[in-house]
Amino acid sequence: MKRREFLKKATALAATAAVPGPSVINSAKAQSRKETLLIVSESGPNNIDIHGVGTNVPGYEVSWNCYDRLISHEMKDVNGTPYYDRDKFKMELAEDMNVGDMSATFKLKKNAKFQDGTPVTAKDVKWSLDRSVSVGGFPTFQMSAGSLTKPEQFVVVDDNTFRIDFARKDRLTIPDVATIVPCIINSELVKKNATEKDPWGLEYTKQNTAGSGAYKVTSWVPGTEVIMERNDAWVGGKLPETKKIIWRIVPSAGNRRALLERGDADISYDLPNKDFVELKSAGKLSIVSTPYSNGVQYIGMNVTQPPFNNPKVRQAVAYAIPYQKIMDAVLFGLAKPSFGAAPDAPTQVAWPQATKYNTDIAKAKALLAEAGFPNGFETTISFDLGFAGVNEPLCVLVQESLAQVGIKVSINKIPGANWRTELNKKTMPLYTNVFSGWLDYPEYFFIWCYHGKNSIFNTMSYQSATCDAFIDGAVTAAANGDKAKYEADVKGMVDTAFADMPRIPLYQPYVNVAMQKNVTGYQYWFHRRLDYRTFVKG
Amino acid sequence: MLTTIGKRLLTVLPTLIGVIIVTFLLTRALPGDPAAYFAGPAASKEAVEQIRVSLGLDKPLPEQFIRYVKDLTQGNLGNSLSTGRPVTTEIVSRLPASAELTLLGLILSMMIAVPLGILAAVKQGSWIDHTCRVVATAGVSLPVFFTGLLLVYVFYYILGWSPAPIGRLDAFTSAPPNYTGFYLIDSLVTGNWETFRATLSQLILPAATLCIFSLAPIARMTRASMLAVLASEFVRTARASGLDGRTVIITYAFRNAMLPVVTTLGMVFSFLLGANVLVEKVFAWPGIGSYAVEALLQSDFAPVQGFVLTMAVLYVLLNLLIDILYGVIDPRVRLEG
Amino acid sequence: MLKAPTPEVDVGTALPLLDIRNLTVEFATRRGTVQAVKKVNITLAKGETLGIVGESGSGKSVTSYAVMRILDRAGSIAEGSVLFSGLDLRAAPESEMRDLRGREMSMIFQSPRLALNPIRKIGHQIEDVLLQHAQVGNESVADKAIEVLEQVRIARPKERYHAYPFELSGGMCQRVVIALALACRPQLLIADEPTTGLDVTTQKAVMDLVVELTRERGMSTILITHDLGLAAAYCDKVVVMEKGLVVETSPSETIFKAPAHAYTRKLMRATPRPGITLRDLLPEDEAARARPLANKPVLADEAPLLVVENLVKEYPRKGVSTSIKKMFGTTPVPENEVFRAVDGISFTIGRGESVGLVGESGCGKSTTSMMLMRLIDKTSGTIAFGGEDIGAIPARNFATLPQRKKIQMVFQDPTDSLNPRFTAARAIADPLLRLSDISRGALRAKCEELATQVGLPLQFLDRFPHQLSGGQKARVGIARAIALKPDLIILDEPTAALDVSVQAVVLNLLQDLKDELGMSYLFVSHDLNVVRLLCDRVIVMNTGRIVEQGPTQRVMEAPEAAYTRDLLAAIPHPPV
Amino acid sequence: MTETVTIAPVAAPKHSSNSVLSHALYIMKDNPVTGLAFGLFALIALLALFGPYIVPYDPLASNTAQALKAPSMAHWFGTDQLGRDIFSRVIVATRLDFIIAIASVILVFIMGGFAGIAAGFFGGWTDRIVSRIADTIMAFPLFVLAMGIVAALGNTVTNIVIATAIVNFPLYVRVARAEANVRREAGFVQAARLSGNGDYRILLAHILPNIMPIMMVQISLTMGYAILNAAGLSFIGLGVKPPTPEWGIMVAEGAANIISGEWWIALFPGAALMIAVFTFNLLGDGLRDLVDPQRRT
Repeated sequence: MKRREFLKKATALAATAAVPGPSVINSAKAQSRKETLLIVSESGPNNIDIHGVGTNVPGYEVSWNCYDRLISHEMKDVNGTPYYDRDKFKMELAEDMNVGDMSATFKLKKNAKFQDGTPVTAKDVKWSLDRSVSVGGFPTFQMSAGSLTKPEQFVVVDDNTFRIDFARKDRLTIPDVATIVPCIINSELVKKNATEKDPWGLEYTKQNTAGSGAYKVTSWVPGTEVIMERNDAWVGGKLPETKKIIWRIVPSAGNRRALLERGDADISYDLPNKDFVELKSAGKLSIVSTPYSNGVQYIGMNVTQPPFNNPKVRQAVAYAIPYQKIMDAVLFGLAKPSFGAAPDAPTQVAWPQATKYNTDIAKAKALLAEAGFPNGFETTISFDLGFAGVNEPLCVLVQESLAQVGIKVSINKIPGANWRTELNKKTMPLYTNVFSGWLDYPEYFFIWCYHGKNSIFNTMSYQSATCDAFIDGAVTAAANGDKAKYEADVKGMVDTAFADMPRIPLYQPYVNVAMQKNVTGYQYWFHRRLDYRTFVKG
Repeated sequence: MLTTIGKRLLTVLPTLIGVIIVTFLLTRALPGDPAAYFAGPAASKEAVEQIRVSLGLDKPLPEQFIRYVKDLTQGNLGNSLSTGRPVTTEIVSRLPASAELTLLGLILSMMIAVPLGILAAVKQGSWIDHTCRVVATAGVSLPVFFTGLLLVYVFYYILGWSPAPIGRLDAFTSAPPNYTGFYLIDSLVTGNWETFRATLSQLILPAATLCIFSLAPIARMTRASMLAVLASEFVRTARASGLDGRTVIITYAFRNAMLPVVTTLGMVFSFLLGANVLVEKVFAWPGIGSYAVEALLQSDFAPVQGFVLTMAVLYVLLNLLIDILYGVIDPRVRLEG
Repeated sequence: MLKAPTPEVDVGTALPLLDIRNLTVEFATRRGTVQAVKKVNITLAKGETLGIVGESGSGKSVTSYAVMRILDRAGSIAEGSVLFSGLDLRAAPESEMRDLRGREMSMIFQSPRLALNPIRKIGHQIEDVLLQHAQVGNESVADKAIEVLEQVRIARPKERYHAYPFELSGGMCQRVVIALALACRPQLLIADEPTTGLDVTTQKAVMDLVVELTRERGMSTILITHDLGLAAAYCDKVVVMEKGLVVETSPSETIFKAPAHAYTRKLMRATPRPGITLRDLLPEDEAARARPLANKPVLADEAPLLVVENLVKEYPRKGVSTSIKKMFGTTPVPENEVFRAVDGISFTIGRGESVGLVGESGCGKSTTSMMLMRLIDKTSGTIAFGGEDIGAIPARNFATLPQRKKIQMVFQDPTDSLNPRFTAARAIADPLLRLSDISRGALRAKCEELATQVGLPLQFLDRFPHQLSGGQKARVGIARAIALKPDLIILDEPTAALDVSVQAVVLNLLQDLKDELGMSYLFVSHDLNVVRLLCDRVIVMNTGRIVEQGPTQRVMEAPEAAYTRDLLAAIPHPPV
Repeated sequence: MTETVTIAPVAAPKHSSNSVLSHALYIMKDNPVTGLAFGLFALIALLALFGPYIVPYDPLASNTAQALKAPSMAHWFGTDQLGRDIFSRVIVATRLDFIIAIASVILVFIMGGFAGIAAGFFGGWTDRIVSRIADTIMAFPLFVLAMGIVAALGNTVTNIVIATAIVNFPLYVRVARAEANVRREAGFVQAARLSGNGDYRILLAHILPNIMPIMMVQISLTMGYAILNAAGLSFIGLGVKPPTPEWGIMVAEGAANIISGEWWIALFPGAALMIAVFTFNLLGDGLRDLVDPQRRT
């Protein structure tokens, strides 16, 4: 004890005695430091336009903060954290939205200006939405999720009025307009920089912001830092308090933690669970942890190949997963379990929800024997190395546990770059992954992950006529507002999925954000990235 | 002299051609599918194919290679898929960061290892000799990333003597105007002492990491060649002529002993460039090494090829420099060249 | 021979310049402490020239290093004292020793090229010494250095001042080393084998220079050498050492006339000199036991074994330009870039004949022997061996042909020519295994037979080279060469690396083997005294050409070529 | 390789091995650091052989109740995130790391050593081609080349070994070439030719055994480098497959925990790794002393 005390003192002494090192900010810098937010994260954007080819998730964050959409979401309070409200919209570039039976009309804010000073017109809005449904790849795909597929759906009524015509009744259409993708772009500016080969000016927006958003990128060194400055003429909401955002990429998690603990960084995004738990108990920082909306970490099985084409085998595996060990040792308790519901608990009209599976080696063995594998078999479990911090210990635990029922598993690490390729091939027998949808509706999740039309996220190649019927039913019922049918269908698809068990839900992961105590204003968004506009540094 | 250099450069051409071919084949052998990667998370098969065509990856390998070489002759290293910028631009902007770090590490290492090696040789068999050997060897026995993390832990996290490991400058100091790209030099030239100090304080830990790693080979070589030279007849003659210890060791022994040390420097540099990759990752250094690693892991061909080619050219130039230096030290080589 | 009376020598009365008393030097080795020098007493008067003579391991060099206090770190003075002008050098602090070295006592070493810093201009090296001992100020030091170079008879000293050692010949380097040693006009010069490795003509010039310079300055000199003849020719007094002990100290006139110690006598006898036979080299008792030399005349009418005609070997001059041209193979190498190491020589060797090939280093004698051995290819000419032109067979292929058996070689350096990882038996067996059809079972017996033949005790057969002495290694090399009963053996300076007493035995052995097996010898050597003893005929080479050839007797006594006369004149003649 | 000749009947070989042994003992006494290195090497070799049989816990068995425990009597080196016993893992990892080191050295010796000897001995085109290949490899930043190879071929132990071997190829070529070149004109090689040995026999039976001692030095240095290389690859995610215990990957995984206070996760495997590399490096120096004829007084 005494020795500890001494060490602490010595350290403190050393810290204060240290020469006015660079970590001590001199007074000239202090003011700018106060108005600047220093954010550190593991990786940075590769493209600052969400419409770009292969823009990564950090790139979405830039887009979110530097561009406006017509509408956005209101906030509600969930366990003390501001959390976006799925069902309540607020105006951003639009000052008014009028949703009709088969169309929606938007009035634009008259004083809205792009960052170069040109006013935002309905023409820009149409060009932007045309762009998002036309460039292909992810943006077009996301728009189609809300049945927004053709430029003809977007109509300029007058300079300040814009209309979206619905292709069909779809309750996801309006929420889709509030996602990151349909951002409003300065069409004249981009067209000036477009070429014949690149009619949408993707090359220009890859490096430059051309929006009306609250921030603009003033410097971007890929893999190193992004510097954003406030757009003082922003009309999309209350003017942000923070004048400047410095986003530094620090690949080493340990260093990020050190930066936070020493007070050199203001915010660290995506902290490992372990650090989160420890920092929380240390109490020096304010820390927010929120479960992914509509997201699940799961173990998938390829149902087209033996032995996983046998539902009994899949159930056996589900009984052999060391759920609680994963919760404790891998996640440090920081996740919402998707297992172990009481045997008599009714199925809910919600997603994600817990399965009734628990770790039960005896039952797993019995099921395996029934399936004709009394001595187990050999297989390979794959995971994305980009998320090795969670995936690796998780797979090791799974491997160990499956060995108890005779299933010999070898672990295959796949570098992040290849992960998608491998996933798309749909040949991996056993793997773990996360899926989460921006639009927080059960049927939205199921269309992607369980429907027999076999989207790329149905990584198990699961085909079930029963399940498809429930999913299609739920989509139609939602569009028609038939609540009873909707609820029955949702329950039906969940029950089918849990009985067939092509993928074993493990838990809902948490987004962890750590901030200095003087930083407030964090909000949880469906895209899970940071919204700089509400941050306040005291 | 110039013709000698010209001839020398001619002989390295096969090496560079070899590097270009090997790199090309190696990057094509990487398992990732850049088209799938860049098509985004939800792209259809058609979209992936479309991107493949736009990247030219649907063509047979020889055709891709010819295209690559053609671009190369025009000084075009291609575009990085992940950052979307021309590789040439990226390398030009990142190379100084890596070069500044590696060179400082190497200089630091030589400043310590060479005297250490001399001391060990002069006091051969003494406890000083053994200590030098153990210390230098211990340095090279630790993985560089581990050394780097330990240094950060001790000097930044615990003691707070060193600035945050977030790159070449802390977030609130602005970079000096770009003359050479070496912040130390640029800030000195413009007389910006604050930036100079900030740069230096950011450089110290990563440079020390590299230095620790390269102590052993330099010290070992210095010791060995000093021992050989100290046992030589001309040193005995110098001693027998009553020259004082300093003259014997510096003017007579050391200058001769430097010859093999200078030749190993090229090799040490090559090793350091490799180690640099890991150090840059630990210290969030915006250098060329971390750039190449990221690109390699993303199967982003162009930056990897550009990086390797740049390093090969650098290596060749460095060896040329070493040869010239060798000629300066050793009159025998000068005459033959 | 050049000895002038030296009146200033006053042995015994005045204080000696150097007084070594009871000196014992020890070396720490892995086998414990070894005494390299045991209770040695030597005195040297002012102006006196003293020779220390002994074979390798006698402690003669160690004694001089102890005087200079430049023993390496394993060695130390265990006992005794060294007084220099009355000053106890053993007790002197290192700084004082440093002051003395170079200023009061200097040393010159064997292999002059290695003794100079290879990357420093020789002028600067001399300046280093001058400045160290404050002989001259900074401004005039260059002039002084040039003056010193002039004194050692270096032509164009102003240019040579800027030269590097590699730009100078061996003899020239030794002059620079002497200049270095004498720059500060010391009282004592220790010359440690100063002429070993130099050609006889150069050797003489260097020795004469040393004697002249030291005489005119009234310096004392210690000459350390293995060559009794050299010592006797240049020294006032000779100290003979054996195994760390001084066995005899005498004035040089008396030492040849009346050697007191048995070892001195043995050394003296073993030194080749005119007017003796091979057997006279051996100690008296052994010589008596040896059988008389056969005197088989060579049959003149018999066809010669080896006929060499117009043999030429050219080398391209080394340089980057040629190697690049060679790499691309386009332009032929121009004429002037070619160096002719052997320039059209012709000679014959008869069956049973022993021919000497003599010349100074670089004369082409080694290249010739390598071509005859078919280790390298000739450029042109023929080598007819037993009527067949073996010169036409590429060297690469020759190794495995049956003709290989007929020509063998004994190498200059017995250590270098034995594979360090083969035992003596394995080395002797190697040619038998490769080129004869001897059965495995008979191999050992054959090796033992050969060992007996060359006088190698059988217990040495299973030793590795580093466990054998020089003489034993030489015997292994000879046994290997005769294993296949060749017709011709080329002896490439087979005794150059051996002590004289061992040389005497080996030379006799070679003679006996030749008589016994009826082989022919081509004896390559620089030592005319040795050639005289062993060869029937002698060929003298210079710059790639044969300048003279004929019966040994005739060439030695009535040389026709001026070059031969120079060679003969340069041999040091002990005062017998 | 060397033809064994059955002509040694008596106690002579014993004499020679004795002298090697006594020389080794002398070197060790003369240089305590080398003695230490030889001792540590023996320890590492023993652990590689018997490690898996003496460890107190199954190195793969998780025990989440005991996760992240500091060193104690029950767990000498503490436990990792999954509650596995770090002491057991460190000990068991010795074998794999030793195998990686040895295998890559053998591979590179066969490739680089022989290529280098041939280049040095034959000269000419053989030399030109081998040297060009070595130069080309050398012009790569070596670690990046190793990374590229492992990334392209897949991250298995075999590929890590291959990558390490390729990266070290130029060093072996250099050393072997220089040594063979020096001996090309040596007396004993000429003598071997006179004895009727062809080129290849001279290469294998005469030159190779003579340069082995110097190659041994290179070999021991490479062994250390192989382990470091594997650790570096682990750090960027290209190491061996989990849950196989391997020092490099344990350090890489534990490195993230240093700042949060669980120093033992990285420290112990790091120390083991360092000791092993350290031993191999010092062994190189020791072997050099052992084979250096100048030291054979």
